[in-house]
Amino acid sequence: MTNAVPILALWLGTWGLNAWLARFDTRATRFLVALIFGLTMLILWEMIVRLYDVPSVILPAPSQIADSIADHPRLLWGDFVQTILKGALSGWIMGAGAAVIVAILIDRSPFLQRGLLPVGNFVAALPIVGIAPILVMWFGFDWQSKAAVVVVMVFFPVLVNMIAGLADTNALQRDQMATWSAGYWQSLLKLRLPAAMPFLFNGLKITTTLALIGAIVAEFFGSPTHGMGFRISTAVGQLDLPLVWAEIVVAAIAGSLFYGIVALVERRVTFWHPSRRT
Amino acid sequence: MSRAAPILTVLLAIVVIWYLAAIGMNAQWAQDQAARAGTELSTQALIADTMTQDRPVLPTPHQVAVGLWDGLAGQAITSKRSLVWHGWVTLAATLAGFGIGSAAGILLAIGIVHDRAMDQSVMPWAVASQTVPILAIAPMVIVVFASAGVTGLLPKAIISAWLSFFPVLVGMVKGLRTPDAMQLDLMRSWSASRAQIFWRLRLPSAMPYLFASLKVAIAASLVGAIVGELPAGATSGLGARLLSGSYYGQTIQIWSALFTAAALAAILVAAVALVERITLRRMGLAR
Amino acid sequence: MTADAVDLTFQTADGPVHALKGVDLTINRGEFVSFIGPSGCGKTTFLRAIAALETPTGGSLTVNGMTPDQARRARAYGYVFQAPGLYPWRTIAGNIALPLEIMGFSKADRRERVERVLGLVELDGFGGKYPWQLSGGMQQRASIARALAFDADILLMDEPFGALDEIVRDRLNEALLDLWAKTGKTIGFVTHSIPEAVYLSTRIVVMSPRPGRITDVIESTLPRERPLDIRDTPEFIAIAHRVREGLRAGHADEA
Amino acid sequence: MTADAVDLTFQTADGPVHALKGVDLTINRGEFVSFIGPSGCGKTTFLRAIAALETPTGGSLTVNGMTPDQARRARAYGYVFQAPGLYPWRTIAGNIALPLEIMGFSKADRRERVERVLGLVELDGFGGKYPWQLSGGMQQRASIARALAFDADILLMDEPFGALDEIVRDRLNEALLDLWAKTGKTIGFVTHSIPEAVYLSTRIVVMSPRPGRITDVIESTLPRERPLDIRDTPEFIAIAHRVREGLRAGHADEA
Amino acid sequence: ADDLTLQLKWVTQAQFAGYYVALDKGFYEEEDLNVTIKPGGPDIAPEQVIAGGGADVIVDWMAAALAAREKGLPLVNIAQPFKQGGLQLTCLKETGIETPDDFPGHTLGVWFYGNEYPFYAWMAKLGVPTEGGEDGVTVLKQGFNVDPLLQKQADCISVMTYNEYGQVLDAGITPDQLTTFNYLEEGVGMLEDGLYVVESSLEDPEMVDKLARFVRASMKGWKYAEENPDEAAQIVIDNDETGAQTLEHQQYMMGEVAKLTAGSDGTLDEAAYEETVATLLSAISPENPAITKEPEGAWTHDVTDAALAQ
Ligand SMILES: Nc1ncnc2c1ncn2[C@@H]1O[C@H](COP(=O)(O)OP(=O)(O)OP(=O)(O)O)[C@@H](O)[C@H]1O
Ligand SMILES: Nc1ncnc2c1ncn2[C@@H]1O[C@H](COP(=O)(O)OP(=O)(O)OP(=O)(O)O)[C@@H](O)[C@H]1O
Ligand SMILES: Cc1ncc(C[n+]2csc(CCO)c2C)c(N)n1
Ligand SMILES: [Mg+2]
Ligand SMILES: [Mg+2]
Repeated sequence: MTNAVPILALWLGTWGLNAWLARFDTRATRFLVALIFGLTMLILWEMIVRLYDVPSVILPAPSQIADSIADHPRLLWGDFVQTILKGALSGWIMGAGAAVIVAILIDRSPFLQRGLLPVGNFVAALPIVGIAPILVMWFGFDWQSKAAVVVVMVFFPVLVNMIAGLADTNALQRDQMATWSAGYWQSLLKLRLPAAMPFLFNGLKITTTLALIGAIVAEFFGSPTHGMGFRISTAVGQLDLPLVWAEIVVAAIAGSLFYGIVALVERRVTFWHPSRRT
Repeated sequence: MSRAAPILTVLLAIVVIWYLAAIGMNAQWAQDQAARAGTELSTQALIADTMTQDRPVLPTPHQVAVGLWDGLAGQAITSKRSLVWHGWVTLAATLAGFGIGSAAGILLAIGIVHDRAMDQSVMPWAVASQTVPILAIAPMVIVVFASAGVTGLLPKAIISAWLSFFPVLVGMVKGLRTPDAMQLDLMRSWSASRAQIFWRLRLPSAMPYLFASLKVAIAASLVGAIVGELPAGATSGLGARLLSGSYYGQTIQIWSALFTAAALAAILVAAVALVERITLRRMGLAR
Repeated sequence: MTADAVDLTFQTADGPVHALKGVDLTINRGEFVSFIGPSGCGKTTFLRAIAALETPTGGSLTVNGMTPDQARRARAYGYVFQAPGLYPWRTIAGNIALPLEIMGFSKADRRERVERVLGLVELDGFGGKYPWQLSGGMQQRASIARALAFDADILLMDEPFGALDEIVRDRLNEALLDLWAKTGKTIGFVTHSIPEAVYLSTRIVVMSPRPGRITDVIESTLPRERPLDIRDTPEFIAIAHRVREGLRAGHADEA
Repeated sequence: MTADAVDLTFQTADGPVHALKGVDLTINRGEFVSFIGPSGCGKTTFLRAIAALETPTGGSLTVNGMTPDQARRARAYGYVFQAPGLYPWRTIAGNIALPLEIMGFSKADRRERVERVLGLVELDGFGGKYPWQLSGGMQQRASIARALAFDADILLMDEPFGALDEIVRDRLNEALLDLWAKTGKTIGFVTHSIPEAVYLSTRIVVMSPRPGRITDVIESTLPRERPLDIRDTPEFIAIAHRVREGLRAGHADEA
Repeated sequence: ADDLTLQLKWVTQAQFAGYYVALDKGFYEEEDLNVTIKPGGPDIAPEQVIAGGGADVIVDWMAAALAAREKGLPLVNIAQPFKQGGLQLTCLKETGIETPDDFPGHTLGVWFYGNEYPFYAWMAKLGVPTEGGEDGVTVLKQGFNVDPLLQKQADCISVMTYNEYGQVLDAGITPDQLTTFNYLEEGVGMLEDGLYVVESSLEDPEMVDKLARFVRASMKGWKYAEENPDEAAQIVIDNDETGAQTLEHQQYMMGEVAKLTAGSDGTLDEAAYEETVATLLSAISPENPAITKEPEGAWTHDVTDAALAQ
């Protein structure tokens, strides 16, 4: 019970600090607040692990994880390249690109839309843990099968968002195009694509994290002897939990960066959207 | 009729492509077998063989259909071989996880919209939380809960909630922030309290966003429940079926479980959509 | 433009709405026709039908001997909508250039036209701003500029000057008359202001709601050349009076 | 209400915008003050500052001896925005009842008030419709009704009658004057129509843009009782003329 | 009755028939035990479960258990029902692999999750690099099943005699089309399924007694299963909650597992233990970090002695 006192005290103290900092609301303080929150979490974690003697094969302390990261920089980098750059990123680009193109194609045909979307929703609901072994069987053990898993995961969320986006023009805007007698490609290029951007980016943002999870999880079902999923599963087998968590940390950082970059591009592209103007 | 026609057409196209793919992908094995036996296969025999293999690379639609029928209707629903039974096990965890996840997402969103410190500290970490490969930590979650004496439905539900809270959080934050400046200014000019602004403006405007993300979340909950079943000892549930199917190389069993899972997801999403329609109509938002 | 017994009924959840019923009207080339009437009497609907944005449910409508849809394809219309409807991702200049791009004007031509119409609506120097950076009145003027930029034969304007103050409004009225005189366009113009209608038009169509129909058509006897102070002449006041009476009659129906 | 050297500057990406600069004005209780001026001159901004929806960057502003924010908390304001801003998920009656719910009026009281103000803006029978089922003018009237429903001391109206035709506008003008006479509210009113400003107000504030400031304040010498045909009296015309001159001067600055 | 939880290393199958038979036939009950059997799976690490207190006894491979011991989780072998090892590497003859010397240039499927130690020890012994290339082998992390061999994605795959090997045969490939290497025969054998507890359990005499009763009943189960393979297979099927197992396959498995447990009374063979440790120590590498020094106290005969004393 006495152990809980410093934990609670730390929590309340930093929360108060954050509440005060948040009032300034500048770019720097915003960063600081997120940072302090994260650091608090880490320190709390360390305190809990130490004060309650949690065995490291169950939950290693942040300090042990940090040591592990420092010990294996090349290993982690190699896994990062294999899983994130080769598997997740290439799959994401192919999946999202294909989805955008297909969305534009079937946007012309209400028939296809009515037919494909329900089927697409059904396919999107197929759990990855089921798809991954099949795709590994089809596409082999290297990153290609991981990219395939990512393509499947990314395709439909982006497709659905893109189709919704292409439809998100108001009657007035369409009427204007009609009075100017704009052709299909003209109104696509000048009206519907720009109008679709906020939706598209919504889909792209959601799928950044999906892409990472897909690439890592697919490695559980067969892989060469490197990659983050491979490392996580073997390290669990070897009870090297600090290494497992080191990989998770890399995944989280890569994922947040990936998300952040897409969000930044979104900010650039959809600067005109009401949610961005304030 | 007119609504079914496009879907049926697309389905037909998929089935045709599927059969072709099955022939193509299973042919290798048939030929290898023939070569090992030292015989030649006629094209016809080859095609026939590709559709009747026990462990095909890609089972044909009718093989999957038979597997599904057998799993769904061919067994007493309490039988361990019944897909209905396994589906039910998964459904229970899904619903529990969905409940926990959406409640957490909504509450966090409310906090984020109303408290700047919360907005700035929680949001970046919520994003980071979703990049943690759930399959990697699921076993640990199960172990940690088990060591705390919690077993059964709850650990699975927690994993499922982990996946479903994020879409709800993002959608709800966006939704609660949709009221435009003028609508908020009106409330301010009436000196409405935060609670009043929430109940009378933010919440109603967030409804369409809420439902859109609930639909994503319930599908995510299902995936979470299935993922959570794998390390729970792979005993029952659709996840266990998928896994044991792939462990014993029974492709048909995998595909049947997969389709059951997808159908379950479709039904759940449709159920949310129904609630959405009713609610929005009640609110006068459906035109 | 000839309308012959045009009917237009909207099917809504609580029964049909007769937005237009038995509308007969002929507008000759080069005329300036104003539409006036209580809100909901079908002014917007009629303008939209002319521009092929709505399809009449009865009667016939021809424009220059073509169907409205053919005329639309021939890019005969410049339409100023009741709301500005600018695209938020384009600057004001970009918005005005948009129909020009669609119709394939050259880059140099586009630039020159954008400059000219911006001047016409007194927005010089605002070309680089985004729509949400302007006040409501400025946005409305930008949307007028957009409709003027490509020199359509027929100009349809739905309450274009609603959000402007009297001074600017007067100036723009003058500019519009000027443009009309120089180019001989056919103009359909919806307004709620009786003096504006009288000042601008060769003919004033008074409409009345439920069902939407034409209750009066007033020929203006004013000369084509109209200085602003023509509004103090007895002739002007007489016409304005007739319009007001027509309007009032429409409102009386209502009660 | 006292404004003393009020400044208000917006920081935008391309430099500061001086929406208000050195605005001095005192409005006494029970006055009816109109604001008129070219678009972008800061009328909306000033009204918003009074209602504590913007915070001045300089000078001081007090309302009934309180800060605007305190007055807002005391629910002193009824505000009609330039756009109707009705909540789409509530019926017209529900929209009007909303501020009443927030301020804790009883159910019976709410119903009675909703009925009364609906009548005032001539929308009897439309209480059960949703906003998108009404034409633009009707929506604007509903939003006026909403601001009237709870009897705030201070009524701030930003171009409330912009989308209405002359006849309805006249009737609503009369109704507003009537209401003002009966209740003795303080009213701030933005309009682009000179006759409207003159007809309604005890004082007319003429504003001018870049930077937004007051260029003229015209005291009306008209009696409080004003039949509609007062608009043909020489006194009225004289005041209107002064306002027009003031406006024109503001525009001249611009060029 | 005393409660006891057993965590298996893998899903319910005849590999663990002895325990299920003991449960089903009431052998545990006779010893006044109330045993719960938790099936495992590919991402269950039994070592983690026992560390978290989720089980009292686990079934584990010795290499993994010793590795866990070095990682600070003091596992102790209390009994060794499997005398022989069933782990093999199976290759398609048509790929030209006849002897271990043929490996270089080929692709081999290996199980990880702590099952990779024997493989790396063997490769170290052969002096074959595992980074691919002309004179090395390319290693794949093999998934759950034998597909990589059937799909020719790998030239050799890991199999258990009692399970995957049967699946390969079931798939229509005959034994003479295969080259099979048994790790034991290659001299890199390691003890497979043994029973492990955490050291602290052994400090409590009551617990030792409980474990002794458990081992006794379990071994009785094993012997019964060896003698009645078909009944044992049926018991396994009845206990499989996934409903995915087929009786045929479990009968095959029972037959093969019986060969591995034959002749074991549960007592750990010290010589076999020494061989396991020696093999592990001979091949320390980054891929094979099982142990780096001679373990101490990693096994005890106390429990089996007590169990057999009666
Ligand atoms: N899409 C629609 N569906 C149903 N009814 C409609 C639709 N558009 C217009 N109406 C109805 O048709 C009638 C005429 O509408 P219209 O917009 O033409 O009026 P208006 O004369 O332009 O009015 P205002 O001066 O307020 O703009 C109204 O009663 C309106 O409610
Ligand atoms: N949020 C804002 N950010 C930046 N500039 C603003 C903002 N709001 C108003 N402005 C600028 O302040 C000035 C005054 O605007 P305001 O809306 O008060 O004008 P107005 O007199 O109401 O015009 P109108 O008659 O067109 O409604 C304008 O130049 C406008 O562009
Ligand atoms: C991921 C994965 N790991 C191991 C095995 C093989 N396997 C089945 S039982 C067993 C021994 C456990 O006592 C082993 C190693 C597999 N099929 N998949
Ligand atoms: Mg209209
Ligand atoms: Mg304004």
